Amino acid sequence: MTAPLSSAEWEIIALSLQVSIFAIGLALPVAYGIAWLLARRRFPGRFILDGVVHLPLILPPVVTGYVLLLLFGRNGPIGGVLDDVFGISLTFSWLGAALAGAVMALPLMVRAIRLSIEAVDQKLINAAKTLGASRWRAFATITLPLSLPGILAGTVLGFARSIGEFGATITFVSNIAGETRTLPLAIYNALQIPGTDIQVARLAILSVLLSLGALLLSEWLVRRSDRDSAHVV
Amino acid sequence: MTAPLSSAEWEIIALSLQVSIFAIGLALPVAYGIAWLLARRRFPGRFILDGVVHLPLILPPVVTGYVLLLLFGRNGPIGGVLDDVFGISLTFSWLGAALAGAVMALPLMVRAIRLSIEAVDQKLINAAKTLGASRWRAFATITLPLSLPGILAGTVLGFARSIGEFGATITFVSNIAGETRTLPLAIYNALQIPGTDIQVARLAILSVLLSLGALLLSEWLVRRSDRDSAHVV
Amino acid sequence: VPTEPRGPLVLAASSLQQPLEELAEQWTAAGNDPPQFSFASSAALARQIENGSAGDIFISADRQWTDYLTKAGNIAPSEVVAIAGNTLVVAAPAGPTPPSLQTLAQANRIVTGDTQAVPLGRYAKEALTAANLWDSTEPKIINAASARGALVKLARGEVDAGILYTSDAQGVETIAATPIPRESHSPIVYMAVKLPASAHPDTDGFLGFIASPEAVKVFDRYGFIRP
Amino acid sequence: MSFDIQITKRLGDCTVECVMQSDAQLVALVGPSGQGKSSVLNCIAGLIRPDSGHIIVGGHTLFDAKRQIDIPTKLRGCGYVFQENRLFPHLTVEQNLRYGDNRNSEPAQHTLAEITDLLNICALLDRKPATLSGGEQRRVAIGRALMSNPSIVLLDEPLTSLDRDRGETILTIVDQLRRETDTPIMYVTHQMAEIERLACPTFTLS
Amino acid sequence: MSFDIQITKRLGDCTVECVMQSDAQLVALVGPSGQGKSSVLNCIAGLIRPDSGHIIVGGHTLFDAKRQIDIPTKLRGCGYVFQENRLFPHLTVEQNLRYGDNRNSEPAQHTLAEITDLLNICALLDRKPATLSGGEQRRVAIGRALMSNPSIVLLDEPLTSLDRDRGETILTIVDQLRRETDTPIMYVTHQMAEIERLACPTFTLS
Ligand SMILES: Nc1ncnc2c1ncn2[C@@H]1O[C@H](COP(=O)(O)OP(=O)(O)OP(=O)(O)O)[C@@H](O)[C@H]1O
Ligand SMILES: Nc1ncnc2c1ncn2[C@@H]1O[C@H](COP(=O)(O)OP(=O)(O)OP(=O)(O)O)[C@@H](O)[C@H]1O
Ligand code: MOO
Ligand SMILES: [Mg+2]
Ligand SMILES: [Mg+2]
Repeated sequence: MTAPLSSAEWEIIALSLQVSIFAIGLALPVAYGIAWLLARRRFPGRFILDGVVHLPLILPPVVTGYVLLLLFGRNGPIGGVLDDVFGISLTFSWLGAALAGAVMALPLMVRAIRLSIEAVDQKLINAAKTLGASRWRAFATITLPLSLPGILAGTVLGFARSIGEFGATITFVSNIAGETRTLPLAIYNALQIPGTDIQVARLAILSVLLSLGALLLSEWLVRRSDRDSAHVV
Repeated sequence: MTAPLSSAEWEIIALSLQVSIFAIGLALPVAYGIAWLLARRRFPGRFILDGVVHLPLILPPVVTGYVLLLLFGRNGPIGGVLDDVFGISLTFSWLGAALAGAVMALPLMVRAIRLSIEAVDQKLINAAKTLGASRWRAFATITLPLSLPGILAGTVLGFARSIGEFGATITFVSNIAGETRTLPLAIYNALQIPGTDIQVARLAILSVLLSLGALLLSEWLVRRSDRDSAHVV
Repeated sequence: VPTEPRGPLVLAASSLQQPLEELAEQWTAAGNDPPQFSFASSAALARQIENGSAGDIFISADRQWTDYLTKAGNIAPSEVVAIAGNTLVVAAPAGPTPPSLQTLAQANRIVTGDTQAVPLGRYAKEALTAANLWDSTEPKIINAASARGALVKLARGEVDAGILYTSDAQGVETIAATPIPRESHSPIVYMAVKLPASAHPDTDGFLGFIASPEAVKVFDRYGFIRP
Repeated sequence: MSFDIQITKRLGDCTVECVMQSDAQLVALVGPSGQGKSSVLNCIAGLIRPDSGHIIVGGHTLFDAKRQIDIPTKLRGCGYVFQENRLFPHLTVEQNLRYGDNRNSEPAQHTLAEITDLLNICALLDRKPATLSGGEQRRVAIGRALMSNPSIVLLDEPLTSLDRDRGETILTIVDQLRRETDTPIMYVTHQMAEIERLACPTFTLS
Repeated sequence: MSFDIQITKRLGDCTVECVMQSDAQLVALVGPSGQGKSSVLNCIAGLIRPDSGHIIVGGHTLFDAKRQIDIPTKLRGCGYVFQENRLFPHLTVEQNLRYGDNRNSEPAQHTLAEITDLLNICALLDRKPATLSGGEQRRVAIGRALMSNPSIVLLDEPLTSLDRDRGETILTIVDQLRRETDTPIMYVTHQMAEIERLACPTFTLS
């Protein structure tokens, strides 16, 4: 890349970051809650929840986008309410793109977090309870920090997925410059035009750099939290 | 679904299963190897490997498909050799679809497996070494079985991803009935035509059922391996 | 945040991206607010419109979706304007002999749009059928996801021949192309529809502009023809 | 009565039975390895639910199968030194020690300074448990239980990994607890010397 | 000479130093908690690399900083009973016991039947470690080390969690090992009684 970034490219990057950060902020607490339920509770409908969470992974992204459109479109059951009551419209808006990113990232985040929660030793939680910890405090002080590796892994996976999300986004919120044209949609646009290989490559490299930034950050956080136990044999 | 499956639907299911099982069989050992390297070894280029593994997640699937086409196409550096030397052509063949599925599944599998490997206590590996275990035996008897939860989680994620894989597949190997038309490609076809909602829904439900089967199997395997420690307090 | 004034929202098939963006520049240069575009597949856009997403103009290369929307939205046929047309070519990697339907019949792999789902593929099927070549070529056809996907596979030499849009094939050095008679398939027409929900005051103006003789010149430069 | 316990609990193939009635504030629980001593402590702490019987400690009914009483663990107020320490691996020694120190509004029996001084772990406060020696971990586990203002103290072989001087310190603390408070204490051990030193009634599981 | 050890190792803020020269086949290593006993065993087993010095046990040079010798752990032939057991959680007791039993071609010193009988763990063979009591785990850890035909035996407070009878059994096994083989044995403990019973030279870390 010899030339500095054009202002159009900056706009796309800013939008992609905004959409993905919002998507992860939206998905993370939901993913943690679901992961915790699946890891720690046996309840009727558990398997159904497990299955539903995986749907955005199983279905082709365009189908997920279509389902989002049916549900959150202005004529859909949820979208209608949002529109009438709050005046929020998700289709054709970056909020909708963030929702699509969140939904697509969810199964990846749930799995990673769940793995880490399942690895937390129940004996430690019992020890916390003998020391007077409520279920909530035991969760906040033991389960949550000990599942940090899963949270970080899930966040990296989810962020990367949402930076790369194309099919569900274009189907749900279309492809409007400055509003829903994230990096993958801009790449799609460029791919439609002959002789744009350099433009495609530039945009692809930008996607990669954004995600690698997140990756680097997470590796650093993991290493920081590991520091003390480096010498245990 | 009132009508039984048509023979075209059976064909699509069989092909999807074949492609996805092959994809996971291909990806699993590679994913495990990479996960182990990332979890246990510090080497120059480690961060690059980490980043490269994430690429299929970060890039829009059509870009990944395009890169596969560039590399494994008849005129690509790898595809050319495969064609000349072994007479294997990946483009337009179900093997290529499996390759696309494997590549798309790889980052998910690596992350899940890596989380589990990192959770394996190094002290146990040291104990095995004092008992005369070679590095390889310690790996096979301690690290590998103790990372089973990650292997299962990675397999479920990867299988679901590859059952749902669309963008990379259609870009790399096109959409040929009986050869590369997996469930998502058949769904995409139907989506392009007005008034095919029922057909889309049937195919989507089939995708979901296939993946839920894999999910159920994995949950059962996890529960079986957990059985003994259920009563530890 | 102060928002800039915006022109009408145009939901358009991706294949029209280049001429439409050039037309938009001319339109804006003439003192109008810049129109907003969303380029995606006709199916994706039609479903967004059907599910209540706002928009002013829909431009499609796919007759089926235009018909579907006009029927579902009670749009009078008079609201549908043909803005451009296209033709087909037989294409092959550049070589000594120019491709033809006959050399196509000898090819091992023939790429075109999906013959069920993608308009290019449906037109190609009609043309092959008219030439009595459908039965012999069908097993060799590679269904690409879009016209653009078919072009890429041909340009990279992954296939021996293909049927493409003239607008896509023109100016690609690595391939040679021969026109296919227009009579052998239904006319290829791009249609613009003013959507019922449209409230933007410039909608009619922009529709008129892209159907104007000046617009034809632009479409022509990208290999499209008069509708 | 300090301890009025009568429970049975099936664990795998073996059945743990414990009957204990004592007015003594401090009792020792002994018995061969695998006989159920730790399981009895777990029942008192509320981590295992007995199949039948009752547990009354210091006048409080913690469990009664017939009367359907089962006080949740967090309300039982146990200062439990587990056989295998169970230190929180992500917390520093100081955070481990302080984990239970705010559980009730009663004035603290021990301050952090006192405890760390007594147990000789002042220098370890900022370390993570994984870097401690076995005996250092043991002392932190004991300190954590004592810091939590317990209303019952459960000690599962507390002197494990401790040298004689440090063991003596722990025994002194236990003695002092007995003299200065009326907290019921159950002490599991295999060492006759410790029982003799503490001079307390001994119950044998069999 | 059975033991010729002279090492220093910096761990965090403290430096572990050990100098030991002895012809005795069995030596005891004592010292206050946190003084470095387990670290010395880890150095002998090859799990920690000393900063300087040498380790020669039973005539074999396992480590020598000057001569750049550092035999890998797996070749040192240690039967190491870790302070914290380190049983393999996914393997049954039997699989744990057999883990090291094929490490060399010498005839087995102990068969599975003998060991389980001696240690009284016959009934546990199919169980996973997590369901065992503390003392049961300890006995399995001891059994695993003895089953591995060790050429050096390292015992880190082996009698932890064991009652007197079972402790006596372990001491008898150690005694027997001393009488019937020439395997060097290092025994870490805090209990004077054990040292007296074994009547062996004692080295104190300080
Ligand atoms: N990773 C580390 N960082 C800092 N200090 C450490 C680390 N590992 C060990 N130490 C310190 O090294 C010293 C020796 O530890 P070691 O486990 O060898 O003691 P020990 O003699 O076996 O004690 P105990 O009888 O309590 O088991 C301890 O003071 C411990 O705190
Ligand atoms: N989940 C389980 N499944 C089967 N048996 C179990 C389980 N948990 C405990 N046991 C058995 O219950 C018995 C009592 O265990 P407990 O830990 O209470 O013994 P203990 O008296 O504390 O022994 P030690 O002195 O060795 O620590 C043991 O024989 C143990 O094997
Ligand atoms: O598989 Mo997609 O529809 O290119 O994101
Ligand atoms: Mg016990
Ligand atoms: Mg020690």
